[in-house]
This record gives sequence, C-alpha cells and structure tokens, in this order.
Amino acid sequence: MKKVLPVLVLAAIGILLILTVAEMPAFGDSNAPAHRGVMEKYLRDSAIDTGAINTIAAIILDYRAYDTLGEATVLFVAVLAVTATLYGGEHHA
Amino acid sequence: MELLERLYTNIYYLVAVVLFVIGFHTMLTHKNLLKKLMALNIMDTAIFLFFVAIGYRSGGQAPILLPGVEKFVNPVPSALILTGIVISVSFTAFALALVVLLYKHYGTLDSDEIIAIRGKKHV
Amino acid sequence: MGVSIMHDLILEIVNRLLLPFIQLFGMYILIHGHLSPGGGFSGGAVIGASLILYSLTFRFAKVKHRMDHDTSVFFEAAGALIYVAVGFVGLLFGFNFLTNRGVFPLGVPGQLWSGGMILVITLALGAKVSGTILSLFQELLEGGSDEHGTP
Amino acid sequence: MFSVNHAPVLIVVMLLTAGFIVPLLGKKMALGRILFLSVGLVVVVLSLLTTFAVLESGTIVYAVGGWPAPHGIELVVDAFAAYSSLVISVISLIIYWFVVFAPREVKHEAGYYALILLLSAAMHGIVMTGDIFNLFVFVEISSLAAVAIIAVKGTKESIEASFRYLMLSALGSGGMLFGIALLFMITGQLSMEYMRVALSTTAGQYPLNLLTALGFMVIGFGIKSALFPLHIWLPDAHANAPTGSSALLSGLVVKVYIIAFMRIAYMTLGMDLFYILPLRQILLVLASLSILAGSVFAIVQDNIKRLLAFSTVAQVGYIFLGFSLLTERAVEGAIWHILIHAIMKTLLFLAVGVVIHQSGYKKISQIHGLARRMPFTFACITLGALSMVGIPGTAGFISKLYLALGALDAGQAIFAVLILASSLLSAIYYFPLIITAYFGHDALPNIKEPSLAVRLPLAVLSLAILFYGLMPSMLLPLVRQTALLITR
Repeated sequence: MKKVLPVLVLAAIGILLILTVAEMPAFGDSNAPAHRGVMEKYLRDSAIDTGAINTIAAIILDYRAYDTLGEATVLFVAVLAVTATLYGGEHHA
Repeated sequence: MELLERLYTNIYYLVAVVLFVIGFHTMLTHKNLLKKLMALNIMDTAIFLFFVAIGYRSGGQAPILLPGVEKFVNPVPSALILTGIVISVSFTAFALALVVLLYKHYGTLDSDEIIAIRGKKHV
Repeated sequence: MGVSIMHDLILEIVNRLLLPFIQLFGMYILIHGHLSPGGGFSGGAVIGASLILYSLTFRFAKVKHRMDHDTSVFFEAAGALIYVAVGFVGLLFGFNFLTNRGVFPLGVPGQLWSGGMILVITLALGAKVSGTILSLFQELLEGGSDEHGTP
Repeated sequence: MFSVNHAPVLIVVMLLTAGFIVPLLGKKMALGRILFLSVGLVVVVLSLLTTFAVLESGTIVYAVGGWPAPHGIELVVDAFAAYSSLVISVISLIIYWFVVFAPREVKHEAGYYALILLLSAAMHGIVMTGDIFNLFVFVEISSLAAVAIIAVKGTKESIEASFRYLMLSALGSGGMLFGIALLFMITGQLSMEYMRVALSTTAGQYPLNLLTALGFMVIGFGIKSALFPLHIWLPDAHANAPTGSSALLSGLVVKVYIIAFMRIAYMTLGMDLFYILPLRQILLVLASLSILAGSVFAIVQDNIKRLLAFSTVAQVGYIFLGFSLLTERAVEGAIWHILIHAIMKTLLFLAVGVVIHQSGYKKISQIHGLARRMPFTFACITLGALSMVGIPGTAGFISKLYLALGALDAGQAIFAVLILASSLLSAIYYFPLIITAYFGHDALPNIKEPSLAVRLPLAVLSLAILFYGLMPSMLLPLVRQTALLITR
C-alpha cells in the first residue's frame, strides 16, 4: 500500500498534466493568449515610461515594483528566520 | 496521433511537466530530508521552466529595446520568475537551517527514524 | 568548528587574482541592470558569490575577516529601508507609493544615467542581496554553533 | 495632502518598515517593544479609516506606482478586504500586547518581533491586493514567516513540526505558482479583474487548462489553510509553537489563505464559473470532512494545545462550508466566523498558554482543580469553550446560526445537521477540559494567576465574545456588503 499509493497519485497527476499540455496553445506561437494581454504596452512604452531600455528591469522595478518590495522582504524574512532559529533557540541557552 | 503531434509542438512544456512529476515522485518516496529538499527544488525549477517557456515567441529576442530589433519575447514571465527564484532560494535557505538543527537534535536525517525517535503517532 | 584547513598557496594566489575581476563584473551587472540583462538580484548574487569564495579561502586563516553579524543585518535592513524610502519619495511629492515617472528624472533611455528610481533600487537590492547570500552561507556553515556569541 | 486612499498601502508599508527596523535596534529592546506596539496601534487606526472610507464611498482602488490595473499592481480594497484587514489589525494588536508582556518563550526577541510584524504585513498585503502574482508574493512572505515563528521556539518538536510545515507549505506554493502560470498562459493578464474578463472569452477554448489551474490552486490553498486531507501539518505546528505564535497562526494566518482563495474565486473566476465547475461540490465535501475529522480527532487528544489545533481544522471546515454553500446567509455566517473564530481561538490559545506557563501542565489529565488557583484564566477558557460549542449568548452562536440557516436556504438540510452534530462533538471535547479544571483537588498551591498586563488581552477578548454574542450588529453593514460581493 505504501508503495502503490504514490505511484497511483503520480500517474493521475502525470496523465492530467500530459492531457493539459496537449491542449495548451502551441509553443512559440506569437498570437497565443499569453501574448495578447499586458505584454504589448510593456514592449511599446517601457523606455518612455520608465527610462529603462531593459523591459524586464522596467517591469520588476517600476511597473511591478511593489512585487519586488515583497521579494526583498522574503529574503529579509529568510535571513531573520535562519538567524532566529539557529541562534535564538533554547538549545544552547 | 494528433495527441502526439500536439505534445511534440509543446515539447518544452512537456519536459517541464515531466520534471515536475519526477520531483514530486522523489518528494513522496524518499525518506532523506535533504533529498526531499532537492526534490522540492526540482519541482520549483520545473515550474520556472514552464513559466518562462510560456513567454517564448518564435523568432523573438531578449526584451531589451535596442534599435533594429523588431520582435521580442514576452518579458512578463521572465520578470515574474525572477521573483519566483528569489522566493525559492529563501525557502531553501530556511529549510537547510532547519535540516541542520534537526540533525543536531535527532542525529539523523531519515524522516522515519525521526518520527520513531519522537515516538508520537500522527493522525 | 574544529575543522582546520591548511593554507593553500594556489587557492590564495588565484583568489587574489580573480576576486577583483569577479567583483568588477558583479558591479557591471549591477549598474547596467536597466540597460542589459542583469540587475540587483543577479549582480548582488555575483558579488555575494565572490564574498563566499573569499570567506571559503581565507576564513580559517583569518577568522576576523568574516562579516560580523550586526553588519550583515545592517546591510539587509538598509537595502530594504532604502527601497521603502524611495517609495515614500513618491508619496511626498503627492503621487502614489513607489511612483517613478514625475518624481525621479528619467534621463535619456539607453544611457547609464537613466531609469530614475530603477537605478537607486538596483543598487540597494545589490547591497542587500550580496549581504544576504554571504550571511546565509556563513550562518549555515557554522550551523548554530556558539562561536561568535549570540546576537 | 494625505488622502485616505493612501491608507491601505501605508498599512502594509508601515508594518514592513517596522519589521526592517526592529532587528536593527539590537540591544535597545525597550525601544523595539514601543515601536512594535505603536505600529500595531497605528495600523488599527489606519484600517479603521479604510473601513469607514469603504463603507462611505465604496471600493478603494489604489494603483501602486501610479500604474493602473492591467500593467501595474492595484490594491482593490472592497468591503471584504476592509473587513479582513480590520480583523487582522485588531486581533494582531492584542496578540502583540500579549507577546510583549507575557513571559518570554523566545530567545531572539528582536527577530521574533520582526517576524511577527512582517507576517502581519504579509497578511494585510494578501487580503488587499488585486493582482494575482502580488498575492502569491505576499503568500510566500507569510508562509515563510509563519514557519519561522514556530521554529524560533527551538525545541526538538517545534523544529520537526516546522520543517514538515515548511515542506508542505512550499509544495502548496509550487501548486499556486503552477496555477498562476496556467492562468497566465490562457489570459495573458495578472490583474484579477482583467483576468476574469479575459477568461470569459478563452475559458471555453482551454477548459482542461483552467481545470488543472484550479486544481493546483485548490491544492495549494488547501495545504496552506489546512483543508481536510491536507491538514496533517497543522496539529503539530500549532501545538508546538510559542503561545503568541499559536494564537496568531490559528486565529489569523490560516484564515487569511481562505480569504485569499475566496478573493481569487470571486475576482478572477467570477461566481458563474464557480457554479459551472465541480469546484463547489468538491469544496463542500472537503469542508464537511474537515469538520468531522477535526472534531473526531480533537476528542481523543489529551494535550490541550493539540486539542485546540484540531478544533481549528474543524473551524476551517465551517468557513469553507459557508463559502461553498453560496447562499447569502451562509456566506455571512462564514464571514462572521472568520472574526469570531479569530477571537475565540486567540483567547483559548493565549489562556491555555498562560496556564501551561504558570503551571507547567500541558495535558488535560494533569490540570485537576487548577481553576481554583487561576480563577480568572479559567473563566476566560470556559467562556471561550462555551462560545466554540455555540451556546446562545456567546459569539459562537451567531456564526453557527447563520451557517445553519444558510444551509437550510440552500435546501441542503444535511449540512445544518452536520453543524449541529459537530457542535455536540465540540461539547464532548471541550467540557472535559473545563470539568477537570473545576473539580478534583490536587492542584499545587504555588500556582498563581499571571500579571495584570497579561490578563488584559484575555479580558478584552472575553468581553468581545460576550459583546458579539449579545449585540451582533456593529459590523453588520460590512458583513452584508461582503456577502453581496461574493454572492452577486
């Protein structure tokens, strides 16, 4: 039982995912739904809007700078967590 | 046959999915906590690969707006995955710290042995 | 940690030669983040890696060279606080939080001095990320031993 | 210059800033404590301002960085967000107070405060954002910080529990990110509102894609909010955390993920899609199983904190049940339950933590006659337990009544029966705790009540239970508006 269950779960997930992959928009298709949304403005206006010609930098540090603040916070939390658990526990008190 | 053709067109997505399942399999079947952690990283990488692959447009170039380049790939997934990678790194770092402490306390990294030492049944 | 590693002449000499270039490259990635692939996180990671290399080679020889704990927390927090402060500048000028256009001079796209707050944030993130990587590495390396006292 | 529109972003940013500053203070911890409490207070004021503004003039939409929705990140503070933010800020202020004045359980004090502040910031960020990827980022902050505030206790058990929590949580995050990737693939949008618009045209084209995305999302949020088969991490994690962390995790963090899930549901999917997909039936089944399993497992527990943790699993089931029944009164019941369970569970965890600290007893079988030594604390525990059972006159009665009426509205009386049955079950597991404490006679004489400063938060929470039990009308307009958002 302990051996069979993971295999069954994995098989179910695998089959579902493969069927999903078959249904997805074709890889590299320039008109796929993913490229019909927000992308166009970023590529067209980012240099004028933000002054950066690297569109990715413009997105992460200007259009979506709030996300990157969160990202910096995650790093901060990680360091705090590591410090507090490694040096703050009762195990060497 | 048509299914296989479609899968072949989306081979990059397929590879990402297979990688994901491999990671999940390792996660479920291995007892060593470090291996579980690696499995987690494999799964994360699979998702990143998948997400970045979404952004590809055939013939597109890196989205740096230099003169003379007409077609770019979609910059959004790359930007998001940059965030995702940092998050994954943070998780891994903290998990490694916990692994170090677990080894200190229990003297083993085998999840079964840890549960046996702790001697509590799980409901 | 009772481990002691011998002085390795080759490692030390090669490191001395390589480190300046690695750090220079890291700085380049950092400062050109808005012009070419790169930015705060990748540049910070390269600089952080160079610091790790340094501490791996020289750590056991000169323990005092490790970054002391308060310093790394300071770098961390300073990077994040600069980020928040940049956000508040927008608020002070009557715009929304983290506004770039209209608050900071954007410069001519494609030149080094362009991008307004993007450049500032990139530098702050670079300092933060390199500090983070180094301090994570050192903390995991020492694994909670009491070597340098409790913070 | 200051407009109330800035209040939502200020809530998050002030908590973040305080979280960055506190570890810098180093030895000057008195300053750190003052900062910790005062930021909590300021955030309560700001969220009150936000709430009044939302009640008066409707949803506040705030474009961070000045970039409106599809391209930038927008905070969409509707009634639900304002309500959640108010609940989070008030309850967490009470917990801050407790953490500062209760005996210290954590050695790295500054780090602990900073982690709690960052966790609160993330919770506010989650409930207010209108952007799905931004939501993911804040969920990650809160997951990491939630694990960290368990692990800081440093005992063997807490490290083990937090490692398991971290792995499962990371798995859930992976699921969420995969879901977001699939949604982005078929919409090309990240803003939740725009995603819904895009989905209305592309959903029919890629049904399996959407279904897989939702499946992964449900698994991700299910793990994080301890929905039945995915709850395995919760009892150990919540039972082995420091007292303040247990209260914060059980009272707020678990619920924040449910709120996030519901916001994704009504903002991204639109409730029509919610009806078409089998999602609703699945959630109903899982929620019912959560209620039953949580209650049944709680009965066999002897460790008090584990008992409370299992009861949280059952209560999460109530909230999911209310949301997936989708009648107006059921949804109102679920929204009430978010607040009321936060009050009750925070009270119980804090009071039990006080008992454990003062007496050293962790098990029900050990606390014979303890109520005579600690009458005040046990009065609070009794009130909390009565409210958990749902005795009329306590707050717990209100939310259960709404849920049961909602189930009848939906024409599914079986769920009303389920709620009644689980109330009986919770009587079975809460009453031994009270009865053992009041009867029996071998309590040690040197056990004392805690200091006044520690008793204050318990008193405030107890009063809140009575207050909402007798006069549930204060937050009613907000709850109504929220329910309309979801059921429209």
